Amino acid sequence: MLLDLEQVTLRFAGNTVLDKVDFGVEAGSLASLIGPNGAGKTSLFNSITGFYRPQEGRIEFNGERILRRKPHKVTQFGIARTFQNVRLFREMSVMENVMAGMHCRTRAGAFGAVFRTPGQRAEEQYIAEVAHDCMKFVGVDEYADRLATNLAYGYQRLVEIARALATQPQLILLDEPAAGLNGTEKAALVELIRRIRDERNVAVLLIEHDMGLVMQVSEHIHVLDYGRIIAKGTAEQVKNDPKVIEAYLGQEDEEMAL
Amino acid sequence: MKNGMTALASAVALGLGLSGAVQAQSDRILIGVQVPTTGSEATYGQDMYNAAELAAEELNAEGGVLGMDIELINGDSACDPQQSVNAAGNLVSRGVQGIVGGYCSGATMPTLKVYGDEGLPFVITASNSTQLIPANPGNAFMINSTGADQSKKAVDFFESQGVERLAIIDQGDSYSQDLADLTADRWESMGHEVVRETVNKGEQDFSAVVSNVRSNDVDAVFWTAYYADGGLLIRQLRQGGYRDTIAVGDGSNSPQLFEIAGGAAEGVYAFSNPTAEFLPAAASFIENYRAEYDQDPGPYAPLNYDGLKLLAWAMEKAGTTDPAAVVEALGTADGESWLTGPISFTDENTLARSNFIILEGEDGAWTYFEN
Amino acid sequence: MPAGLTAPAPVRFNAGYGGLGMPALETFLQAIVNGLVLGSFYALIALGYTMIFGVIKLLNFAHGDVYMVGAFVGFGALSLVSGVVGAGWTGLFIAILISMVAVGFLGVIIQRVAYQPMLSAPRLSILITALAVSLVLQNGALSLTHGKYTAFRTDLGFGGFEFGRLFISHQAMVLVATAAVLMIALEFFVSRTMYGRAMRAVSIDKDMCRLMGINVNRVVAITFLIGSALAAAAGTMAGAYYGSIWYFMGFLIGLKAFTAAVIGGIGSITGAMLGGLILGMLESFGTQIPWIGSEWKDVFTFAILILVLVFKPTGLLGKSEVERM
Amino acid sequence: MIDRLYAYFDSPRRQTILLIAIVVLMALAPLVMGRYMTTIMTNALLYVVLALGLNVVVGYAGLLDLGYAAFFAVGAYSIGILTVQFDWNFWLAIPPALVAACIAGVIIGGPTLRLRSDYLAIVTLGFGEIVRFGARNLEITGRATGLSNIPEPNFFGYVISSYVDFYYIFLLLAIVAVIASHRLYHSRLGRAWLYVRHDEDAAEAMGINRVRVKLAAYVTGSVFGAFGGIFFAANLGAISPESFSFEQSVLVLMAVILGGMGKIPGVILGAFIIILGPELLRNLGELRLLLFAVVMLLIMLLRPSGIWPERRH
Repeated sequence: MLLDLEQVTLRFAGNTVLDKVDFGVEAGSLASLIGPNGAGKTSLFNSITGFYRPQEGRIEFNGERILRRKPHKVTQFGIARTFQNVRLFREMSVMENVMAGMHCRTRAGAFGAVFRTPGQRAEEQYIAEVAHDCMKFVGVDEYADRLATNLAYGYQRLVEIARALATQPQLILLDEPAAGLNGTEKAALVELIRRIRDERNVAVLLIEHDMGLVMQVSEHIHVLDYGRIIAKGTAEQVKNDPKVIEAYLGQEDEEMAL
Repeated sequence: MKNGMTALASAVALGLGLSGAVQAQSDRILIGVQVPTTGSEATYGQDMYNAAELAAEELNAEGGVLGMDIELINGDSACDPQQSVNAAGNLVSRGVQGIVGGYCSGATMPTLKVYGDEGLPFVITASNSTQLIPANPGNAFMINSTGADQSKKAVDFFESQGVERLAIIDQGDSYSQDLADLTADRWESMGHEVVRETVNKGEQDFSAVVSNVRSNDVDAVFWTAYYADGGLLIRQLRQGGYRDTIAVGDGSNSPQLFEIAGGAAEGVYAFSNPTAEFLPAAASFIENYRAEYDQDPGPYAPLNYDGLKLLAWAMEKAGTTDPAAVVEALGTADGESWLTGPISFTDENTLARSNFIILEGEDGAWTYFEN
Repeated sequence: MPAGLTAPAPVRFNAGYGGLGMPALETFLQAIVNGLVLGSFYALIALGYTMIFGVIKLLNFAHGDVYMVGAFVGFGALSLVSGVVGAGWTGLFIAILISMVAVGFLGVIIQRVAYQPMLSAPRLSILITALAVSLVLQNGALSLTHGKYTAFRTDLGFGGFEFGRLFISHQAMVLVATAAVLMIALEFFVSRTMYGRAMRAVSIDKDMCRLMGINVNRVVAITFLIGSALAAAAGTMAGAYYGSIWYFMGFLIGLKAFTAAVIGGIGSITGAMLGGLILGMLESFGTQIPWIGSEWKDVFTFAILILVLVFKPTGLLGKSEVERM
Repeated sequence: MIDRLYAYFDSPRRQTILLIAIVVLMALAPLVMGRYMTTIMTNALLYVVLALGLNVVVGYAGLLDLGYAAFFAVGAYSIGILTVQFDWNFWLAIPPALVAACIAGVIIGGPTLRLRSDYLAIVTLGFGEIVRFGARNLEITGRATGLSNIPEPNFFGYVISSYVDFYYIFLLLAIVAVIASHRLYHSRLGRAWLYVRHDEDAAEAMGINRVRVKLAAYVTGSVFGAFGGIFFAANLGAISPESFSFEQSVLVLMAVILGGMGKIPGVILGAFIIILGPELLRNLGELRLLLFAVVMLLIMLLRPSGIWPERRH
């Protein structure tokens, strides 16, 4: 297992948001996390990436304990993420946005910057190269100098993925990457997710409400309800699991359009 | 209106400064007056400026100095070190041939170097911190008695009042801390007890100090800083039930102390440089000052008046405005009596003779207590 | 000359209380009295910080200067009414009321002109705006008064009760009582009236209030009105109590009142009152510690502020903020 | 109009030409300036250094620092104490002064960076005041009188002493500060400051250590401030606590805000306005500070990005 969660419990002011969650993602796999609204999916993401600090349990990544580590540490270990509502550095260029991902893989400081040491210059070059590579990979390289905020929403999502890829992760967490995208864009996204795994050998864990997309790309699906994993398996297995159907029937909205 | 004109004039002067050559015109002598005409001490500063203006007018009416008219330039120090350095640079750039003034010691200190570099004669009329003495490059002369003189006066006074335990309160600035240090050292060396306190400028509540004064059972309180906070302190001491002697240093000898302290300032003693109303020679000065400015001269007016006259005297004596010659002439001041008394200088360019007097607050005004 | 000032020096107690002449009990009681007076000022000002922070999450840097303006308006009002009712207690109470009303509206104007347009701007911008408002008020007063102290004269006298070495002036007692009345009135307003409840609701969730039809803007305006009026009352009382006012009088006390609000837990009204009292007492007793000279008094306060902010930013009664994200 | 002017100078090449022209002009200026004007310009150049330093903290990293004068004080007092109290050579005293400033940066920044921005502002204000109270009450800092007779630096036999010498020293410092600011801005660390300022959470998710990056901003800012303080002390020959008051911090902050946070030319412009403005209006007395305060308020309300704001397409 690349990522391994055991008995993770998270409480907020007395409410149990995650309840003894056992969960795992294998290296180089495509996995999804689904569940009704408020099931705790994003909380689980935040717990993995260090933004929340679960009270109990164990989270390991590559055999390294990452529970309650600071978010930037988790990223350094090799987990990258995107956000549910795109969080780019809006007033900065696409290039600068993607360069952010390289921060944790480089080290020049104030001294190097002020004196333009050879090491620092080589590093800047390296950062630019990787950033270009990542922009090209997701297909936003032609917008490199545009301000992020001036990009169409679909492209902003792509920039966010490029930025996450620039951290050179082994696992990437995508929080509802298809939200707000049209049909064509969704198709391209499916393609991109597959390429991330196939060409870069990066495992992908997805939170997504679009069941069509989930069923299309996922090799493993985990279903979360009321902070508990109620089912896991392949698309077929999950689709027919009575507990899952019951959970989704509880709320009669768009999610039922399996 | 006057302000507007001078603003314009100084803007023009600044422009001239850019083009470099500001030379003094040969038919007049420019003298810089470095006093705080803005800021918290502006009352004193404006007063001192007026006195210098009065002296200049009198000199000019009598035919000027070396046949030339004297013209004053205001170098507002605002009682702030940085501003006063700028002001000093301004005065030097505009070609002054001498400077009178210097009120807040902290603000006077850094200007010593500016005038020292140019070797310009600088008659320091009010600042009297002993810290100024070692920093003096030799071109400055202090015609106000120093803090050392004042502390001696103070100690003698407290001794005569039978004081044993003395509370000394300063305000954490150069002038008042210096006076407090000197007095404390002297008082302790005489085998008495000292309670030291400091209040921070800008603080209104002195209840902590008052409690300490009361709980330490002191026989007298000596406030070494300026009148504005002094008034607050005196008031709160009395409000807090303290009833023994209170004395203040020469930074608090202003009539405004009574405005702020109200009735609480009755019976307070002040060590003071000679103020106009208690100087026998100053009767006509007061009269002229009142006629000109429609108010009473403040405590430092006579000193600044003397400062300008002394500088003029030195120029006459040297027969030139050449700075080095004027500085040398100043050093030879021979104890002739001026408005504030005889002036001659020690090796350190300080006033040879202490000129402190003691005042007492009575019916909302200062009255002469003893010499 | 006020009675009692020329009385002969009281009989001295022999030292024997750790070098202190004054009996420890009296020192202790006097420190409590001093702490109460200081604490009343801090609490009245801290309330403004806390209330304004509650409704718009803004640290109103200008609040200390509102207190200063309150003192000057109170001074002006007293000069006006003293011809009719004299400069005694009646005159002073009228002056306080006038100052509260006038400065209360000044607070609303400040909020409307300077803060309202900035509410959606980055946090840094609105903070700097608040700093700018503070500087405008301060330097405006500086220009009007030429930086001089203005004597605030009243006919209140220096009388008081004396128990041995313990001395409590009449002024101090009235001051503490007035502060208490104002705070009780505020507590009543906040807990019992419609606007008070709306104020609490707005501080919890503004958007929800809008949905429920609460006029959020008006609630914010009323908060500024009350907060500023309390500061004005404190300013006028301080002027009368200490006897002089000047343009810079709001700076230090503003910082300290903010410290008080933080100690009590910013956002909490009871916390602000409690924090004011605690800080007043801390200062009053802290400066009695022999090895902390009075010159370190303000350092002492700042140190408390920093320690509380770093180690318990929610203060005594504040609620912890919602987790990030 | 003005925007077109800025647009014209938006190209890096034109900016470089403009910059070189300004530097040449500034280098020749003392030939025609009187003592007063030179002194004032020296002061303005000092403010350029200070404002660029504060700009790293406020403009780049977005941390409101109301106690910047403290760093300035640490530099000035370190030099003062080492040269006056311990008779050190001026140049030898510079490295320890810089180290002291870095330590001060860590002490002030370290424990406070977890705070929300408005708390941070007030805590830095408190620290600034503590430094000033400390300077005023400690024996080693010369208490209220401060330290005087700070020796004039001797540069390989040449004694740096006249006001013109110091003008050139500060011109050099300002140029170095501009280059350093520029290089920092276009570096990994500079970008990290912007990321953290724009969105802390997203920055952290990118593996950026928020606390460390902010701390780097404080330390960098304090080194700028210390350089200013070191030569400020040498220039005046005497320092006292009142030069490091809250007002000083506010003036430097005003320079940053007037010019436009984050943008180097704007900040330089702001520093000059802050120093030259009051001198031109010297006889306005107290009104000039009011004028500044009103301008600052209007800028925040009407043109929050300053006179010469950061421009991005």
